[in-house]
Amino acid sequence: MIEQLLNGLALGMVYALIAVGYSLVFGVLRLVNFSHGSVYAFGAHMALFFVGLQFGVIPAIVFSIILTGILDILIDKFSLAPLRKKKSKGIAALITTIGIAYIIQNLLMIFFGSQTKPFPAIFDYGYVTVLGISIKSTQLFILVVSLILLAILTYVVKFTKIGLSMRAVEQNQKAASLMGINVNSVIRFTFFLGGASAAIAGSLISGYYQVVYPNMGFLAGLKAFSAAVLGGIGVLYGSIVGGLVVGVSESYAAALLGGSYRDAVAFIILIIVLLFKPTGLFGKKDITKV
Amino acid sequence: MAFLEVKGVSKHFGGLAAVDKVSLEVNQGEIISVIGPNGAGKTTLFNMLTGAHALTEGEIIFDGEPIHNHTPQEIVEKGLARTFQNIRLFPELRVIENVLIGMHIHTQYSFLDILFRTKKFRKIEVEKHQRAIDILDSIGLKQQVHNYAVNLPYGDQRRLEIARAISTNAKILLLDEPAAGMNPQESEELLEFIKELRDQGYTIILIEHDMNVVMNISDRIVVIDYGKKIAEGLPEDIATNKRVIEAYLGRSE
Amino acid sequence: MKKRMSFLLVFVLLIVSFLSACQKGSDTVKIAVVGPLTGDFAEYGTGFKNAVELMVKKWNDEGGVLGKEIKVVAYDDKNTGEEASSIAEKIVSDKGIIGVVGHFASGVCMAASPTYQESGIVEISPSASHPDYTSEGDYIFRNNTVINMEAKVAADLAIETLGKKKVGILSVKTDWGTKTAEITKDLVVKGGASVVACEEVVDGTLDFSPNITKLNDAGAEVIIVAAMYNILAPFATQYKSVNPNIELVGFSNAYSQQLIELAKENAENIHFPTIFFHASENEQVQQFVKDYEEKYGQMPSSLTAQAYDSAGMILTCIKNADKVSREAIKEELTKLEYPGVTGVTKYDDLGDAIKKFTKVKVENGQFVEIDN
Amino acid sequence: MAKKLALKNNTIVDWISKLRNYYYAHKKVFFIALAVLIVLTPYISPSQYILRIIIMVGIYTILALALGLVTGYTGQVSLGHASFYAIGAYTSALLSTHFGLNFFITVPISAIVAAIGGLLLGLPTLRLSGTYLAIATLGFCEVVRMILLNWQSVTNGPLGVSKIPRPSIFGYELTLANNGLYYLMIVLLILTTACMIAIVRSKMGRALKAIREDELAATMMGIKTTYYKVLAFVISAFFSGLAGAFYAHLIRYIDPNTFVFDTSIMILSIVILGGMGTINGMFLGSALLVSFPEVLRFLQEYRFVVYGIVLVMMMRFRPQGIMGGQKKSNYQFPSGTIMNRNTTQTKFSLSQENSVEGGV
Repeated sequence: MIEQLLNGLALGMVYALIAVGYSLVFGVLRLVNFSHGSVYAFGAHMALFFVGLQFGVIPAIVFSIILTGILDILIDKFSLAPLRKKKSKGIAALITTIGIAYIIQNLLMIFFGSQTKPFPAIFDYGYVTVLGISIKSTQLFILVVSLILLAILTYVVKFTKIGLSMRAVEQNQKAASLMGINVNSVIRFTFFLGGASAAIAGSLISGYYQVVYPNMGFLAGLKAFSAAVLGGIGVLYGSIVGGLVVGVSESYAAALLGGSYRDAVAFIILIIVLLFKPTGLFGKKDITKV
Repeated sequence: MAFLEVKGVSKHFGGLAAVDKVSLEVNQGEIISVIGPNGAGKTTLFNMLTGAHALTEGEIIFDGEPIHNHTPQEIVEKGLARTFQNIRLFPELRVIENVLIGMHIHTQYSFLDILFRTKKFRKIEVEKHQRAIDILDSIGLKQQVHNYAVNLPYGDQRRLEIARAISTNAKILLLDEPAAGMNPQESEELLEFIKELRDQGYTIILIEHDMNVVMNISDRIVVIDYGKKIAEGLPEDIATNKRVIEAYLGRSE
Repeated sequence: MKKRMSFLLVFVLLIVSFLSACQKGSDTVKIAVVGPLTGDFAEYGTGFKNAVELMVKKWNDEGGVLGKEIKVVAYDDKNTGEEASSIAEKIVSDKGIIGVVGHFASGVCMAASPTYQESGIVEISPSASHPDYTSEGDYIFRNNTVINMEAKVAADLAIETLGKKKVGILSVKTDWGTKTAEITKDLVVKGGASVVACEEVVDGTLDFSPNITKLNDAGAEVIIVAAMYNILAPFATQYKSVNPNIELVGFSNAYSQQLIELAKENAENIHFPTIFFHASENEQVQQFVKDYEEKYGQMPSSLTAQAYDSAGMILTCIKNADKVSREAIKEELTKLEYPGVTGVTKYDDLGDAIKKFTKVKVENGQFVEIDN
Repeated sequence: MAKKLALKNNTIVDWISKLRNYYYAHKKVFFIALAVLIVLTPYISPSQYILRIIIMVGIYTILALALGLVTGYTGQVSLGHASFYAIGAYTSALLSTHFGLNFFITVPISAIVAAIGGLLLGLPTLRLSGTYLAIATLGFCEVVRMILLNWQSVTNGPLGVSKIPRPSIFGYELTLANNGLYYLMIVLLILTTACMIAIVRSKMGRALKAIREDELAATMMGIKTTYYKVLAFVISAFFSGLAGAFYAHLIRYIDPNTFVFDTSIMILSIVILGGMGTINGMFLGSALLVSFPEVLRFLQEYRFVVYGIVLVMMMRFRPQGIMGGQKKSNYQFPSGTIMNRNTTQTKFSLSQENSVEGGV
């Protein structure tokens, strides 16, 4: 059963990396970014594109991170910022992100074709024994890389100036702008982080399964979102814990109940969390003043 | 037995006692003003009266029945309606609809009446619309009937909020700073309007900062500072009361 | 007026009817090809379209059929039943169209076939495999392997050719996958081997480790995989990293170039029953593969080849019946023996094609025929 | 580019509002003409293909009206309405194929089963608000789809349910050819529209709108907000189930992949494009978005990119939808209200109010 746990952890780490994107954007804008799943798929395809141009796997991933980060900035700049300026209702932004998801996903299908395409394995040296447990090198790579990246992300948010302004904007946009914080550029930076983490997740998962296809974002996005909600949306380390829980429970469900219950597990967790503790494990209740 | 009895009510937010053992009595047909510096706990008191906040301790008896810690819906049904410090109308609904929503609790027809549009349904709808027009006519908003609440000028929005409170058939009206942001001419009209309400038999509790309005309309004044009731009495006594002046103008050490 | 309707419903009604006024053309004959051109299965729909266009070009170069030029009308049904049945209505009402090659997934075919049957136009699906698809009516045919025949060959491959006794089964949870797994199970037991474990996965799954662990622990020596290449390839890769000498048997719809591209060396020694073998010495197949690669730049898969033959059959029926009528095509099809790239096709009274299978396996990156 | 876009754009917006006002001004004439046209449509439509599209427009209008009650009027975003659509379709399909029950028995049952589904989803989740509710409904829809896929013994799993019988009245089968299905759809559409209008123009409709505008103020006015939110969900699920049942008998084969996330988003886009908090907006929205893929079939793979762009543009330049937002026309008083009644006695005294109640 140890093997299932390892599978779950590796899968969970990837979900965590995507979930972080949801949490960052939700924290700052109180908005669920539905296009995040397709941005994750975009990141994977960009990495594939650069690998195709005979770049090494790692440089390809770096290019993809930058490009996807820029894509997320453009998404905010051209479709979400105007809505913020117009103070339009929350639902308008929600539907906009769904529209963007349709655009990105179908453009990927047009330019890359809908076939399942091969992606080179990353760091694949068969089995490695660590502390007595034999673990696939690719799994180990994902665990290590994700932990490092999530650590960097937490450091940026917790200890840097830009991190401080991000948290300020999260608490109260108006007050933050009064304190001289350029709210829009903070939001843009948050979107960049979101896009970058999605690109990393996309590349890692593609390297792990060595497969890329345009619709990979939809289901992974939804599961990552339920991980974000489980951990407490808006709370960074919450997404990591949430991701791991969803990843592990999915693997065990697949092992015990059978492959066809794998996707249902994530949604059942989501609904249970929403019913009993909508703010999630680590979330905080925001009280609405009369 | 007074019309409304508030006995030793408190509200603690964590350690802070926003309202600390306040008691007061209101008789039918009276106008009571509740004054005090900002953050003294006036609005919190209103929230406790209307069921928005649960009480930490104390009791509220209205017309002989306890209403503390009841749901806002039950309290409105008993006849205690309020307006809000920062106007909370239904912005994208028409003026007439705002008033009709106030009548929601007294519009007695069933879901089946709605579905089959029975005679009873149509009779009650006409009646409610008729009453809504009368109320709007009485506060001079009749020509705005078709307009949307958000488009009204500030003064009209304040009055629409009061009209909405009236339409709930309330016996006691809790007006939270109705004159806030009004020019002298508008607050003068408001004064007249509140006097008319009192003449029609309404009991009114007012939170207000405009001393001109408070001094010449209130039967009695209650002063609250840091959540405690520091004075109560006729307008003249309150104007000369040392502790009240201190509360407003600050301690002279 | 109790009911309130928007006048704009009328307004839209006009633009829709205006725009799709059907073009009448007397001296052309139209064949419709329908499949997913967008969405997850776009590659299969596009494969159908390419194959039918290639066949029609071949006939047009030889003067069309009965002197009439043949035109191809392609539709995208996004692989959903709702769009498929709307398109079916559109095809049926366009008198110029005399035959339909299409719909991809069985469910989608079955959503559209009542319409084709009611108005009497032949529908040949190159890929539908749902058992009661052809029972919809006498106009409904398929140029695809019938599950129990193909499963028989797959079982033989696993038991006779590979000589394994302990068989595992992995199936994708679609109508085809579930049905195939069921039938294969009985055939394996009848063939004298034992089914040690059965695993089901949802389409689009990538992580097979739980299923592999179970199959491997059950001691499976060969896995029969009832799924497309997008599942067979990653499954092969992941299983071989756990148990390098596992044997795998796929089905004809996973027989495509993408499988080798995706699984690379892990595709070695995977065995297939197939009715289309692109490297067979048959001259007609060589020609088709050459033309297809020339025009579209990739090797045709078995489903594409089956679409190619379907178009071929419709045109041959017109020639045999010597008149262009939907009714005639149906009559001729039941009598037809069509030597195509996917072997000789002959229809039973239900509309299913009885096909001869060739056994194939992957050897150093190539599909190679095995003499059974 | 943005400036030019804005310029081009408010010409569109003017064009839309001019059209809208023209429509409101001549309401009577339109409806009579429309009624006549609806009855004759099957005979004047050039092909059954067009008729089928119109039937699909009708089905999606019913779905939009149902979702409109929850999202348009009560302001609760639901991303999982395809689940009630699916429950309705499967219940009717299974009942008619296994027990051979007639359409006119299975449809009400399916609608009620869907309504129960609405209650199951509504009760626990309506404590949530905004984004959390949207995600919970989305989770619910995926779970329903998983059940349909895996509960093989009942729903036949991925094999779906085939050979669903056509509706029939006393043995006379309604099919597309004899326009029976078309008129059946019109009947269901009229039923749904009438119910929705009745609900909207009553104290319940006003209560729902109050919840949308300011839930706290609504509570303070004595409205039991949770009760009305759940009721809106149940009614909405009922009519979605109705549409699902009709769809099953129209298409005669359903499988779990017919009711996916895209379907829920399609219904939501119709509600938003047409105009939240309107009835006729639903007809317009579904007419446009259902015929959109058919009319733009020539776009092939670019169709859904354009579809996404429409959503984004709509939200940016006209979020209230085409028919939504503040109307120029007057509020419709119930017939019999006298506008300027010269009330002799004083205006609204407590005592006077009671006499009016008693007097009439």
